[in-house]
Amino acid sequence: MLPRMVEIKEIIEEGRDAKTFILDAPWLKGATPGQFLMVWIPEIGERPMSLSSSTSITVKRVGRVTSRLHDMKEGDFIGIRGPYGRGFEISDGKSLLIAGGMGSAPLAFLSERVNKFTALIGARTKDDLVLLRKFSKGELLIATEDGSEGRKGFVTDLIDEIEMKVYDAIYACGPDGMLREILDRAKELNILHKLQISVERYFKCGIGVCGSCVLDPSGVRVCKEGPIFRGEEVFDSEIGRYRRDASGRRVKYGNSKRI
Amino acid sequence: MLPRMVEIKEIIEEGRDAKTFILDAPWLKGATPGQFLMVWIPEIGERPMSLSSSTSITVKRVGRVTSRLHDMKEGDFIGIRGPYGRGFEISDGKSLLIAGGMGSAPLAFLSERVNKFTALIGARTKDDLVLLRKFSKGELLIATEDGSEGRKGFVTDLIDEIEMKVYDAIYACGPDGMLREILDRAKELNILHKLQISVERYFKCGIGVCGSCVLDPSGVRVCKEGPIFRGEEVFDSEIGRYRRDASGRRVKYGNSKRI
Amino acid sequence: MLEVEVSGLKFENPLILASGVLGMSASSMISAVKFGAGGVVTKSIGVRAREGHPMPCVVELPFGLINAMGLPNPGCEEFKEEIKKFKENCDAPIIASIFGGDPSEVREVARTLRDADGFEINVSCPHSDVTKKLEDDEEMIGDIVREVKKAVDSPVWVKLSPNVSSIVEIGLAAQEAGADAVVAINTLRAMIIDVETGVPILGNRIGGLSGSCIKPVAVRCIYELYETLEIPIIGVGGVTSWKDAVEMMLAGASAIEIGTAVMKDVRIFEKIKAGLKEYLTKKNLKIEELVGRAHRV
Amino acid sequence: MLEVEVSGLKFENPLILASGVLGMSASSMISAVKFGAGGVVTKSIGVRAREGHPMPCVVELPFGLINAMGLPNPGCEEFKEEIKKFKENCDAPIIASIFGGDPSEVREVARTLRDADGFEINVSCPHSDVTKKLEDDEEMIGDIVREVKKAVDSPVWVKLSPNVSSIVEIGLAAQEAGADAVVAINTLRAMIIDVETGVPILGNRIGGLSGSCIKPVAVRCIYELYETLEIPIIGVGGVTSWKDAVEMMLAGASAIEIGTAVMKDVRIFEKIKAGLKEYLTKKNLKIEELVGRAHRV
Ligand SMILES: Cc1cc2nc3c(=O)[nH]c(=O)nc-3n(C[C@H](O)[C@H](O)[C@H](O)COP(=O)(O)OP(=O)(O)OC[C@H]3O[C@@H](n4cnc5c(N)ncnc54)[C@H](O)[C@@H]3O)c2cc1C
Ligand SMILES: Cc1cc2nc3c(=O)[nH]c(=O)nc-3n(C[C@H](O)[C@H](O)[C@H](O)COP(=O)(O)OP(=O)(O)OC[C@H]3O[C@@H](n4cnc5c(N)ncnc54)[C@H](O)[C@@H]3O)c2cc1C
Ligand SMILES: Cc1cc2nc3c(=O)[nH]c(=O)nc-3n(C[C@H](O)[C@H](O)[C@H](O)COP(=O)(O)O)c2cc1C
Ligand SMILES: Cc1cc2nc3c(=O)[nH]c(=O)nc-3n(C[C@H](O)[C@H](O)[C@H](O)COP(=O)(O)O)c2cc1C
Ligand code: FES
Ligand code: FES
Repeated sequence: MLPRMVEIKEIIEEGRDAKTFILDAPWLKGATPGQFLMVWIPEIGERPMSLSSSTSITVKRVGRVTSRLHDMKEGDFIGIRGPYGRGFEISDGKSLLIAGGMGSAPLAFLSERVNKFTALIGARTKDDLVLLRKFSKGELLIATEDGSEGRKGFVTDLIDEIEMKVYDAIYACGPDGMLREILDRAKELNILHKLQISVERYFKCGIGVCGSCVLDPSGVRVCKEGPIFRGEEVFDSEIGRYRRDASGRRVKYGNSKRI
Repeated sequence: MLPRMVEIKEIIEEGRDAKTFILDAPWLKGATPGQFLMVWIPEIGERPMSLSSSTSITVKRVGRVTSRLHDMKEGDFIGIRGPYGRGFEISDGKSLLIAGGMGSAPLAFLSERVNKFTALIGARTKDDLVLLRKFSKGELLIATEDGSEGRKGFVTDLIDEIEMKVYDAIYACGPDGMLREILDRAKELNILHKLQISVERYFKCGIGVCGSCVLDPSGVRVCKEGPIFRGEEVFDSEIGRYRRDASGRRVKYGNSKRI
Repeated sequence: MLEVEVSGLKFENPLILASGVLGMSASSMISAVKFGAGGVVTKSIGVRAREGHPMPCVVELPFGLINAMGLPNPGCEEFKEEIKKFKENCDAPIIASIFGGDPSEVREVARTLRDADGFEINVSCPHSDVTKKLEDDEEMIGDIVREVKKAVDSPVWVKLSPNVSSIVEIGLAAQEAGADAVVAINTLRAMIIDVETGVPILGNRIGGLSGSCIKPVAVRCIYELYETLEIPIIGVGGVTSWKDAVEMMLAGASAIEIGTAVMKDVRIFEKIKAGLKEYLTKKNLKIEELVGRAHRV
Repeated sequence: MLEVEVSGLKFENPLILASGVLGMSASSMISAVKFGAGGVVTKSIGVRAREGHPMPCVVELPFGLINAMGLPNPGCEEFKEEIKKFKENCDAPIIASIFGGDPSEVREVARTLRDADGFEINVSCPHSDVTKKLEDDEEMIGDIVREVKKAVDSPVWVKLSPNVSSIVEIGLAAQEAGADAVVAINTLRAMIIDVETGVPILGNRIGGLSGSCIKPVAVRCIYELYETLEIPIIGVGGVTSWKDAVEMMLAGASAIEIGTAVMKDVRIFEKIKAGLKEYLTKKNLKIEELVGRAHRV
């Protein structure tokens, strides 16, 4: 699939550093929550972005390409290819959604499709909370690291306020450390099979050919077999221990910025 | 389409120099009478051949490739691509079929599909008459140049024995000279639109790219827009005047052997 | 709005019938113009009649075609008539594609066909012994161009092979020798073997790959040539839609030749013209503004 | 029944993961073997870590792929670990693809990665400045091969570019310098421009074309090499089915590498193995009897 130029129909400011871009791309209607687009700004670059609804992405300004995207206006065009990857498997029962930082994006899309849910949403500070409005039809718990909104602490601390075991499905997206903690907790409770997590790695091709996003030790491609994985598929993986940078070098978790 | 290797299921001797090869190629069932195959004998060559039924060709031994084909046995394999070209438009009414020499091949296939027909079949001599059995369900008139069977003379002489005008459709296949005479007669009777003729030219590609089979002056490709043409489409054409050889040189009619 | 001028020749639109596709007779070239071509290139013509390679001479693939026609042609003396007939019936420019084993042969063909509006020297057919050995012989190509330039007044184009280490260097050699334009690209040297029999399918074994699958290579060649050459570039290779034509012009082509796509649909010229017009209108651009536009960014 | 030996290396089957496709880590190469590959070639590794070209670095076409990864790799020191990990987990041969700007660089990489079972010298990536200038430099290729041969005991293959005037001459140069096999082909130099914006899509503008559309070019290269070379040829380029693998072996390949087709389906190795077995059984042939069979007719 070639990148296809689409118009930015609407831009919504989300807190301090994030924006939602609503795209004129009706053919994305069939996308599944958890799938992603490769977003191209001609002459600038291309980056992977989760769908935050069937026709939008929600992007945090972190570097060259996302900054340029933030400078764009309604009516401007960007190139997209996708939707790519395996999305979430949607549960009929009670769902638990756990998002850290920009992890809210794919879960916001998911929230449109699940029936009853509790959402645990965390961010560094109040201004970093994005897409909260999308979680209001369910039960919503918030945590911020500086306590500026909701409970002070990490999103994973909110887990203590609920009973993980009662949920039929658990969906999580966020930094590697958060995902590792959730994997460990699910393992303890013997509910790894109920857990689906959205994984981020360095994507170059987005279509399963370059090997840049592969997880150790199973060798699965996050862009192709993921980005959504079942807990038991990745419990033993590198997640939360290390990741690879653009050159393929291993970077220990903690040294790398959240992506 | 790549050439596809097919088994020769059965070989039927037809008179002196011709054989019918029944091919194990069920996917040809949808072919229309008048369409042709490109027949490949590996390491020997490839030649165009009309379908003489939906799964057979009837071939006269004239040169290198056809001789080699005649040497083949049941159970041997040849390569085919096709069916190619525009076939006959089938009429519901009364049909007149006129074949000279190997022109019987496509008309034999056609005879399976028309309701009521009269067939005028001509050849040099009795032993060159092929596929007569296929015309027996209609009215059959025969001419041979040496008078060894039927009326002595050319197939076109048989036209005097019938009334061309009463037929709803006239189908002809044979040497250029015969086709020209039929074109002229149809023109005189103002029934060119009822006439469909099968044209032979030097085919190299068979798929409309090389230009080797093109008719003057309209520029139509015999392999693609033909080999079946309506009388009015080709009345003004080179047919019966000249044709082109393998190098594209014009060869006056009469100098060229029948193909 | 689609008129272009290339090396002094005016075309009603930039879409030209490529050499070797239907160009064996005046009638087929006239019909290409009737279906919208802005000009035509003839089949490649040599001094003597040639039957070409044994059949099969084409293999159709899902994304293109491999051909090994082997430069069949009736020879320049006989072909003179076709050019005459074309010019009696058609105003669009006719470019004679010419080839030969050495400069004097090519000159003879050019002189015989001097009624043509221009010449395209074929030094790039990848499955003919005559042209194959020329494709990266800069000196010989230079000599041929100079000889032909001396023999005729009309513009001389050189058709380049992609089967070389540097198409730019060959293009430069043509330009230095006085060529008025280069044409890129001829087919990619290719082959196909039947797995049932183990036999190479084409009569000549080796052939040339054309059609949509070679477009990315053609675009690259045009882009590279445009970076260095001063003479115009005519783009060819895998054009099947107006988008392809636009892409090649953005890469640097002043006009476009279309070959394989004509096989499926002779009306391709009309279709691409319509698409081109719509594109230019929407983008509010003149056609010449397209040429090489991708180099500006 | 599918075992082959190439340059002294034994493969359980002739299907090898091509360089640059998933070969960035031990885990992905182990998974290729799990899905049926008879061996693997690593991503091309250089002396230092490289991030590669800016994104977009791939464009997917209906019949293939254009990539401009730009040889991203963690550098040979770090990559040593991946080879070690592979060998701890897997018996299939692992070939280290190595590159560098001059003979001493390539030698250093080879020496660092000496745990590999063999080496594939990449002198043919068409969109990297480092390798692009080597592709038709027979002398330099000879020097690199000699240096690497001196540095390691395991077999040394040279991966050839199709973007040259004569792949056979480059192959001969490699053979004369002592290469144990050649690998043909790397990608075709190619490009694609977005018509809406007029911008070349790939971050590096120029990339390499792979996938089914290049198979006819690969088969031709293998066929030509087989006519002249004495060392074995490993075929690569557009293999997506057992028929393609058979075709390449008939043309002269002793083993097959598969790249782009792995993208859509990692299980491709198993599928092709099954087809190959069925073919050999039906034709009552041993696998080594396929190699070069098309030259006998
Ligand atoms: C599957 C997936 C879904 C994502 N969804 C979202 C989303 O919905 N919203 C959002 O804001 N961000 C999302 N990201 C992260 C987003 O891709 C990065 O923030 C973005 O690439 C940064 O690009 P930049 O040019 O602005 O920054 P740069 O200055 O280039 O890089 C800053 C950091 O971003 C990360 N990054 C850069 N390039 C890539 C790449 N090609 N692949 C992965 N990470 C990269 C690295 O950690 C890097 O250190 C997602 C990433 C992945 C893999
Ligand atoms: C559309 C079409 C349908 C045909 N159907 C039949 C058929 O049903 N039965 C049949 O016996 N014959 C048919 N022919 C004619 C048949 O193709 C030739 O008899 C055959 O090509 C001779 O090949 P050869 O190698 O045996 O002879 P050669 O020695 O190669 O040539 C002998 C003569 O055959 C003709 N010929 C050779 N090659 C070709 C070619 N590629 N295209 C056209 N003519 C050629 C020429 O007139 C040549 O002089 C058909 C031809 C065409 C164009
Ligand atoms: C059947 C066929 C015959 C050709 N004959 C010639 C020829 O005689 N001279 C020439 O310069 N190019 C010849 N070509 C090459 C085309 O002119 C063109 O360069 C090439 O096919 C790529 O363009 P396309 O993809 O639009 O076909 C031929 C191509 C085909 C398919
Ligand atoms: C994404 C991608 C990356 C590649 N990287 C390399 C590489 O690092 N070194 C190399 O020698 N070839 C590389 N290649 C070329 C392949 O190894 C192979 O030669 C080519 O793609 C043709 O085979 P295929 O059609 O099966 O992919 C790469 C190809 C692709 C598609
Ligand atoms: S990003 Fe290339 S394989 Fe996943
Ligand atoms: S045989 Fe080639 S165009 Fe008809």
